[in-house]
Amino acid sequence: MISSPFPVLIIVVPLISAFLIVIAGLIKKSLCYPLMILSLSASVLSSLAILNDVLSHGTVHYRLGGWPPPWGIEYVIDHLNAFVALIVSAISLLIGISAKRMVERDFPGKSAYVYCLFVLQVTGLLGIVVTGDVFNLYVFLEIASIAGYALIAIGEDGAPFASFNYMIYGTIGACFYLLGVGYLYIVTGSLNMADLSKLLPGLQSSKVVLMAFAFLMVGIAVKMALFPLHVWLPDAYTYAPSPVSALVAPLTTKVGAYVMIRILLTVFPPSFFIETVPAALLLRWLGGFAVLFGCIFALAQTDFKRMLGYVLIAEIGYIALGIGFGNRNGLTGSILHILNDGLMMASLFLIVGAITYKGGPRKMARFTGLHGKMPLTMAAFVVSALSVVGIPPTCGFFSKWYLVLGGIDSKQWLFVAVLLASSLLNAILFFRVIEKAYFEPSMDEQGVDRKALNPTGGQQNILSNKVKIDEAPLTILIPILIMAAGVLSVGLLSGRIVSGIIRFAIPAHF
Amino acid sequence: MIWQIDLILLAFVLVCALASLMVKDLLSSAVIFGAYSFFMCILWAEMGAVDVAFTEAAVGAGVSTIFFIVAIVKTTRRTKD
Amino acid sequence: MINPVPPAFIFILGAFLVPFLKGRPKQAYLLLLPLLGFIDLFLLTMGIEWEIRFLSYDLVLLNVDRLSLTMGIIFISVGLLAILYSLRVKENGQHVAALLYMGSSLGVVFSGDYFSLFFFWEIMAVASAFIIWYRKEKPSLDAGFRYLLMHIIGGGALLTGIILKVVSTGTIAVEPLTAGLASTLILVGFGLNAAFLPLHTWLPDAYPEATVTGSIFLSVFTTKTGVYALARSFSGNELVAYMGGAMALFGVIYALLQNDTRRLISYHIISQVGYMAAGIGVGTALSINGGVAHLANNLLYKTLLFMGMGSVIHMTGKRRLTELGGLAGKMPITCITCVIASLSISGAPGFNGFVSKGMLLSSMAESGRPLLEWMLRLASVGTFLSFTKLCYFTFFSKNDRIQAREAPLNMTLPMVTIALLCLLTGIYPGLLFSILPHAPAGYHAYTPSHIIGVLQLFLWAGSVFILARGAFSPHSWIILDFDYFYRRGFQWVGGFFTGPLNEWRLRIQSWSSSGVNHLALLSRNPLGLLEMTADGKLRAYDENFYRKPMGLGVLLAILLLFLYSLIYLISS
Amino acid sequence: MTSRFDDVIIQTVCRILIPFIQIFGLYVIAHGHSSPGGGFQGGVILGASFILLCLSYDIKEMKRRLSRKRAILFSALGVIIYAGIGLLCLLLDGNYLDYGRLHRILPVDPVRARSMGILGIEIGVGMTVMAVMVTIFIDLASEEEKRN
Amino acid sequence: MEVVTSFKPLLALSVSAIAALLILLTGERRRNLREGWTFAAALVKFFIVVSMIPAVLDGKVIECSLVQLFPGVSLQFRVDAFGLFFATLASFLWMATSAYSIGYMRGLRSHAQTRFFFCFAFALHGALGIAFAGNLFTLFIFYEILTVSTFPLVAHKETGEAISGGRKYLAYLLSGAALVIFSMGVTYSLTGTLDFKSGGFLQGHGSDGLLRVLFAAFILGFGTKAALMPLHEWLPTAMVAPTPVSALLHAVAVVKAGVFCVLRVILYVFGPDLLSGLHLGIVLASFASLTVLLSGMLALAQDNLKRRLAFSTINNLAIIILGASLLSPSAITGGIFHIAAHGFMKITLFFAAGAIYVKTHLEKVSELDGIGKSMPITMASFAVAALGIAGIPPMAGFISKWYLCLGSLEAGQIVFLFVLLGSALLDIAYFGPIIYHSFFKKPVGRQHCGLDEASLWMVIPIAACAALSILFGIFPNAFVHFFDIASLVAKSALGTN
Amino acid sequence: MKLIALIAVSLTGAILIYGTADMPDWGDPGSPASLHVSPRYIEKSVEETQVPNIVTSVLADYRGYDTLGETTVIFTAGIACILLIRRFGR
Amino acid sequence: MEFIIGKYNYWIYICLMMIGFYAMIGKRNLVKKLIGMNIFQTSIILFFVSTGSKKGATIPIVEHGARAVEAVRYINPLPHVLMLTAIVVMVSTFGVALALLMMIYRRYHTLEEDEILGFRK
Repeated sequence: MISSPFPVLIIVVPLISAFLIVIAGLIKKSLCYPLMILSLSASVLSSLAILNDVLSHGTVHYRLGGWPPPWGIEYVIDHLNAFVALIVSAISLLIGISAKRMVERDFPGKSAYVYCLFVLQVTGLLGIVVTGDVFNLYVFLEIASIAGYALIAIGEDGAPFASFNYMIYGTIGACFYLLGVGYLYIVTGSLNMADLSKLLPGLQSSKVVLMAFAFLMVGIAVKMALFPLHVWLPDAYTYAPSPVSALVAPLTTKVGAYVMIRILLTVFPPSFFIETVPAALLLRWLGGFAVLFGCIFALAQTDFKRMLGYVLIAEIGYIALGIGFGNRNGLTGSILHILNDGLMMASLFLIVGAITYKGGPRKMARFTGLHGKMPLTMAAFVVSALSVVGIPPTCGFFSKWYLVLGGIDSKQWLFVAVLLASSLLNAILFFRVIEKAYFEPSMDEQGVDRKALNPTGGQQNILSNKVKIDEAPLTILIPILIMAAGVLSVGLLSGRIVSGIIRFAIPAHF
Repeated sequence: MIWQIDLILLAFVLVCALASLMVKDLLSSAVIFGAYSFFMCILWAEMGAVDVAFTEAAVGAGVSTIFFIVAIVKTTRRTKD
Repeated sequence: MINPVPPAFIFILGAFLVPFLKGRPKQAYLLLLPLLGFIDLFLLTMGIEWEIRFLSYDLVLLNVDRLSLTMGIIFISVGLLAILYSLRVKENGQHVAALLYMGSSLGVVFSGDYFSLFFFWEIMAVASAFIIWYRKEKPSLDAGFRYLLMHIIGGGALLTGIILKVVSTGTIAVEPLTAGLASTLILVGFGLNAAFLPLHTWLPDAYPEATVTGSIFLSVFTTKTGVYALARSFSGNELVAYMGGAMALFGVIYALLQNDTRRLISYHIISQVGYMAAGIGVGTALSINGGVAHLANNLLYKTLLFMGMGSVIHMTGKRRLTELGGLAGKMPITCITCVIASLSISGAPGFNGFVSKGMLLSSMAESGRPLLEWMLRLASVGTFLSFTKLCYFTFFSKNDRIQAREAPLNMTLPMVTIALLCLLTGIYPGLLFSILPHAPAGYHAYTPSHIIGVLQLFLWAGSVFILARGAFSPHSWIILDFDYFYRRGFQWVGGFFTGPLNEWRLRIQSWSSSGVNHLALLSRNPLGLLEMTADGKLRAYDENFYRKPMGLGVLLAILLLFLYSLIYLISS
Repeated sequence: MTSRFDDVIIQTVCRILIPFIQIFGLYVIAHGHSSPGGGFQGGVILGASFILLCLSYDIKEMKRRLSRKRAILFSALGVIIYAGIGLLCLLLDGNYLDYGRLHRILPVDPVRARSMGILGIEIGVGMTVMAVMVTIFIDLASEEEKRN
Repeated sequence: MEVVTSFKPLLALSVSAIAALLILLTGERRRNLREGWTFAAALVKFFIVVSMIPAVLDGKVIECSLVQLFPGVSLQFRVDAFGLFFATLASFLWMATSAYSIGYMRGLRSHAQTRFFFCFAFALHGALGIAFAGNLFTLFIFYEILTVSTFPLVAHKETGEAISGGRKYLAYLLSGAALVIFSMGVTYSLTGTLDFKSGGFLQGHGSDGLLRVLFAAFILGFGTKAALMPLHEWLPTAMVAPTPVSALLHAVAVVKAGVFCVLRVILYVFGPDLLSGLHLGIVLASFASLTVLLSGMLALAQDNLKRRLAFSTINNLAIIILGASLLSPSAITGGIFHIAAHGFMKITLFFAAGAIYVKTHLEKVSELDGIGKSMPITMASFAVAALGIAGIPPMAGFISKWYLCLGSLEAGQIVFLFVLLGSALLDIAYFGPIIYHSFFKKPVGRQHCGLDEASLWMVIPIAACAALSILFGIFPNAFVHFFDIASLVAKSALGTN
Repeated sequence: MKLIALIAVSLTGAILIYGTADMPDWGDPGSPASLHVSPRYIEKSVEETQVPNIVTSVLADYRGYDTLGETTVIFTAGIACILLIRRFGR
Repeated sequence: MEFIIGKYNYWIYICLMMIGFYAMIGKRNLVKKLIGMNIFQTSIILFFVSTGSKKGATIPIVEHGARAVEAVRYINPLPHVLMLTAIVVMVSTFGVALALLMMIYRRYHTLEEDEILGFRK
């Protein structure tokens, strides 16, 4: 059976180019970056093509090695897959573009390896997303994880320890997942998701299936940093180099969330996690706590990047909450939030990257007057921040809206309240920063006449012995702006996205 | 597959695992861990998983023990527990 | 053919041109306006004109009948005189306010529906308040403010009544009203302007505080529109009739007690309005005629009195009877005109007051209300007494310390004119009768019995005054009026608003602010609560404090696994 | 392991042994079809032979045989071979990694072509594993002693 | 009802967004051009909005649907009478405000003017979006845009006080917005639609208890913006903003938008029938009356001029809500008309306060003695507007007062009539002293040397707004048919045509 | 910590052991794992791939893609080690 | 008894896993933690291999020339394949972990977690 090669190209092109990058790095370093960009663009295009296929013809199957499903590995790309794959590849392309200057300045000799691991990380994440085989998923999970450990560890001072920490948790998570797969295998004999979903309904009462479910849930929860298993996240993402945290932070957790949705909806019968076992209930509670916990801890932070880490935990909480509502709107919210949060977080992390790239501060207390120095970056920051807060028409609002709808539909008033309260907490979080950046003159200008404060930037030659901060180079700035524009336009197009894609991604009987 | 042998091997494995954790010297710990891998490998061979056993022998008992020892030599043998 | 416009427009629109003129042209312009008004009045034809559609209502801006025409003529003519009198005033604002005031009262007079009536009514209130304020002194500012508040309250009552009427009857045309909540409220509204008894306090409070020229305008329009409105809607209302009687008496009694000249006259306004109200309340053709005639006369002599007192104040700067005296020689014209006015108001034969009072009294008698009749007669005695007092202590008693000259021509001229008019109408009542709303069916003013009766009264009262002059000599007492309670009420309420209420607000505000501040503080480090040290201070956030050994996380993972499995195994 | 084991016996034994070990490794790779073993195990054995070289001589000797660059190149090439074969199948109108399609360029029938394909990828795996093992070892071992 | 599809609403909306961007790009260096953008955008916007009036008066509805946001709800602009009313007002007053703020900002040599004008244009964008929103969701989007874009305006001074005022503003409004999200969610899950419909679309959905809670949530949510009494605290605090902002905040955009939203909820979401069926109108009316009276009383106690105006605003907003919650045709008409009437009058008042501040840096009522001498036009306009607020004819306030009173009787609730009258009295009580002190009291310790008006940029808008508030009192249908539109709204909401 | 660890570990162990109750017995030829997918590998391996070592045929052909991933993992680890430990440019 | 004989393999895997866990939780030394992690991983491999075992079957290499191949005669090869991959993943992780340990040691000169945390404070 010959089918369109796009599903596999999503993975294989970056995979091969990752190897080529290393070779290129041995020959001529300047080749690495274009190679990376080319491969990432190729996978974006393939994801687009796939999405198009899926939209026009329904689920796309691709048999690797030509073997029929339960025996060979199969790529099953439905709306959910295609959607998440596009998100992952597109965001990583943008981050990839922005990585150039940062990587080449911070890791001059190692850039080829960083790019290689970068591409491998993306490949791993994409592999997780497109596959239809539970074990294949594990393999790609590990590719992504190992690349992630390494990339995080090359960050600043505390990074290796944070990375080691992450590795311990990550391994536990992956192993739990593997155990879950093993438990499923022992009662069904199959590793194919579609096959499993056919076999599992008859086995729902088996203790093994229950244990498998528990293992899977905990394993994925670790990977997606769901409270209380998020412990690794703040350190890891704080100390990672900027482009890495911009890539890893938004995407890894989102892909984890995707896996959870996939397992809950496709592999197990959806009624399983809602009715048979109280998984939805647990997810709700954990999600609710994650939201509050993340927000409160984020409030306590002084370091902007670390704060983003905790915000990320809260965002994961949203997704879990949405899944936990166990109805169409809640799931729609969760899936939409994968996209939205990916965009927002990537943008925010990249903005931190841009600021630190220019020698700017990471402590929020020293953000004063940044808006004059990096007007466009800060404008993008405002947009993304508003999106996290959930101000329409930015995209963050829409996913929150679906989540609230989901909560209302399932009459979970407490969690609706949590959702609403969290957006207030987020508002405090981000408006605090906005205030600093926009309404307080910067440290070195406080003595200078207010009139000299030129809001459009450009001509500020204030005497200062510090690093002169101005707009980041275009390779960083443009992705930031694109993402900010994305945050806005995705918000407005969310209707299309939901009715065109996400609607089909959720089983019909919801 | 003889369950008596199986059981003995399992016991060995358990003992090695515990020992490698209890020893207060990392180098010995690494060596015992190599032994653990070795017993594991025999166990798998006994269970009929020859390929896995082969791999474990090459990797677990072999290369990774070497890595381990190298790493410990390059860092420290000291441990408090 | 020039179509007539509502006279109100001439004045209201005309008012806005005043600030752009200066000097002589302005004076000419000011005099031109009432003349235009006259021309306009003569062009008017009876009936309803200027019916315009405003929102969902048909407004009648020009409802011309004999009554309104009478009022129009009276208002414009007195207005002309008042303008003449105040021609020297330099401040544009005062002219503007006066013209607006005049215009709006004319508007009230000619409006044929309650909507436009109310419309002009309110403008009148505000414009008159400005006239009071223009004296620019603390007492007048406050009094003006009180005046405005009272009128807003009255306006509110009126509005309520009107709206109730509109809702219940569906029409807004001005028409006689019968009993009911709506009419009561409208009555209260009109009554406030007409200085009905407990609502009269604004009048003696504010009028004496207005500017010299301003008080003339004030005396002309506000109360008279009230009376006019009563005549339109409440003629033949017993309550109004007896209220009128009571007012007549009350005003006189309080007037007798006053020391301030203009305050004295102000109380007399109440009293005189009482006469008119009584006339209207009785509601026969004669009594209404009497009321309106009295209105016209009253306007004349009251204006004259205010002018006289105004020129006294203007020339001497003094306003209390205790400080005045002996001006007869120094200001002869003023003195004579004032005496004429006093006689008129007292209803001496030959003066116009005699005619209208006579009409009123005989209408009372005819309709069989002896009580009312006697109330009015008694008031009449009081009037005579009080004006004797006024004239005596202003012009004839001895006072050597006072320096004065005669008032300027533009002041004396209208005074003389009005004095002549008083005499004229007194002597030829037909002149008056020709403009009355109802055809004067065979009423003769100068019947012997009437003349004798009046003279008897005067004689008696005069002897009382001579005998007990000491008792009437002015004192600088504080005289308690209802006013006291209102002011106290206002003070208390205002004090409550600015005091305790605001304090509550501040307290609530400070709670909320401190709440927000605490939240802000807490939001800076919500975990500070957890790390609160023994001395209760929030510690700065320290991320290392929260970096637990990784074993804890693993423990959490395994515990979560345990929990999950436990729950699943149990629940399935 | 910068210090030298100046032990002639060990060095000699190793020098003799290492080629055999390497041949065995190649055998394991090639014979994975019909006996336990395959690219991975073979690769590890090959890698171990180099590690043995290092242990018996020193790391420079090893680097002389298999320099870092070359190791990296090998590791990348190995995976490229693997993925490339897959891609080749794709280019030959098959699915990815559908070795059966290789019969179009190989003079064999599809089933046989599968076997050949497997061999090809085993070689790739072996290369990568060997190179990576060596790389990791070199990196771990060439870490300088504690400074300051 | 005839529906016309047109891009005009979108055009009108985008004008200010584009203007905002142009302002940002033009920046500080070419100030004249920057302010030119503001002004031009205001003009263009106004004419676009006005051009829609004839069609709407004919009973047509102009629609412009963009993208579907989720099933049953799209980003939709739908210009009905009510929306057009608010849009006309907002765009009209934007012209005045933009002229004025040029004078104000330059007069004070303020910093960060680009940010100011940018946010200003954006706030108008939000306000117009609210006006044209065809459904609750679109409305909420622009509601939030408005909230956020006003925050920099409130905190414009960058002092501690200003920033904390801004914080408070945000805290209140975002909490309110959270409630709105909640109630919107409930509405959607009950009905599956959020499109406004004259007479409401919630009838027949959900239990009575739920609907009551829902209504409370809606009112509390939007009520924060409309500064309904227990939620009003932010408004006096937000007075630290520059005066054009306060004017914008109080007269044009923000609080009016809140009231507009409340009215939308009352008339187009719940609908009069449902509300009276649930006896909710009377409850809301009672709350509103409480606000009316209390805020009036509190205004009396304020010495800071702008704060007094702020309380007056609270008072008037509550009056509008009171009108709508009475659910009788005249009351609704009056309430809606009062949106415009109050808009013109209150903006005059704020402009005057700002002009005084620019010239003399005085902010307290007690310091204004005799200022009428030096700034006669400003203070005359102030007096006109203040009297208009109290409902004195011929100012526009009278028309609304009349209809509100009428409406309260139509609803059979005479109590509220007294509330309205009481509030008028209070209005006089707190504005009267300002008027007569400023005109007639002699200044203490300060010499006013003759005429000293602010720049023409400020005086002209002030005088124009004052003149308009008289004009709309005499000709309520002048130019833009405010009254006709208002009564059209009432009619359609009550289903009488 | 150690005590808690011990307790947690034994509790979890206990529940896991309890969870094994429904598993097919060790070495049961009738277990689903032996019946569902694997028979084809065993029966068709030689026929389809000409590889007698079923593990190899499954590893490299039926599930060859997993092995590609596995090799990539190895490669990743190698690159990771280089990136982490190797010092450049000194 | 039947139960024990039938399941003991799984139990041992659980024991190993718990030992690994205990090491990860209770041991402060990072190397010990790493060993614990490895034991944990091998226990999973043990589990998988156990699932593939089949009584009375032989290793999954088809005898040369065998005609009809019966599935019952050979051990299930799939878990072995999976575990080969898992072992590779394990060793890769292990390699990276060692690299990380060396980096950590380079920075802190200790591998005791509490000392590192104390150092950071």
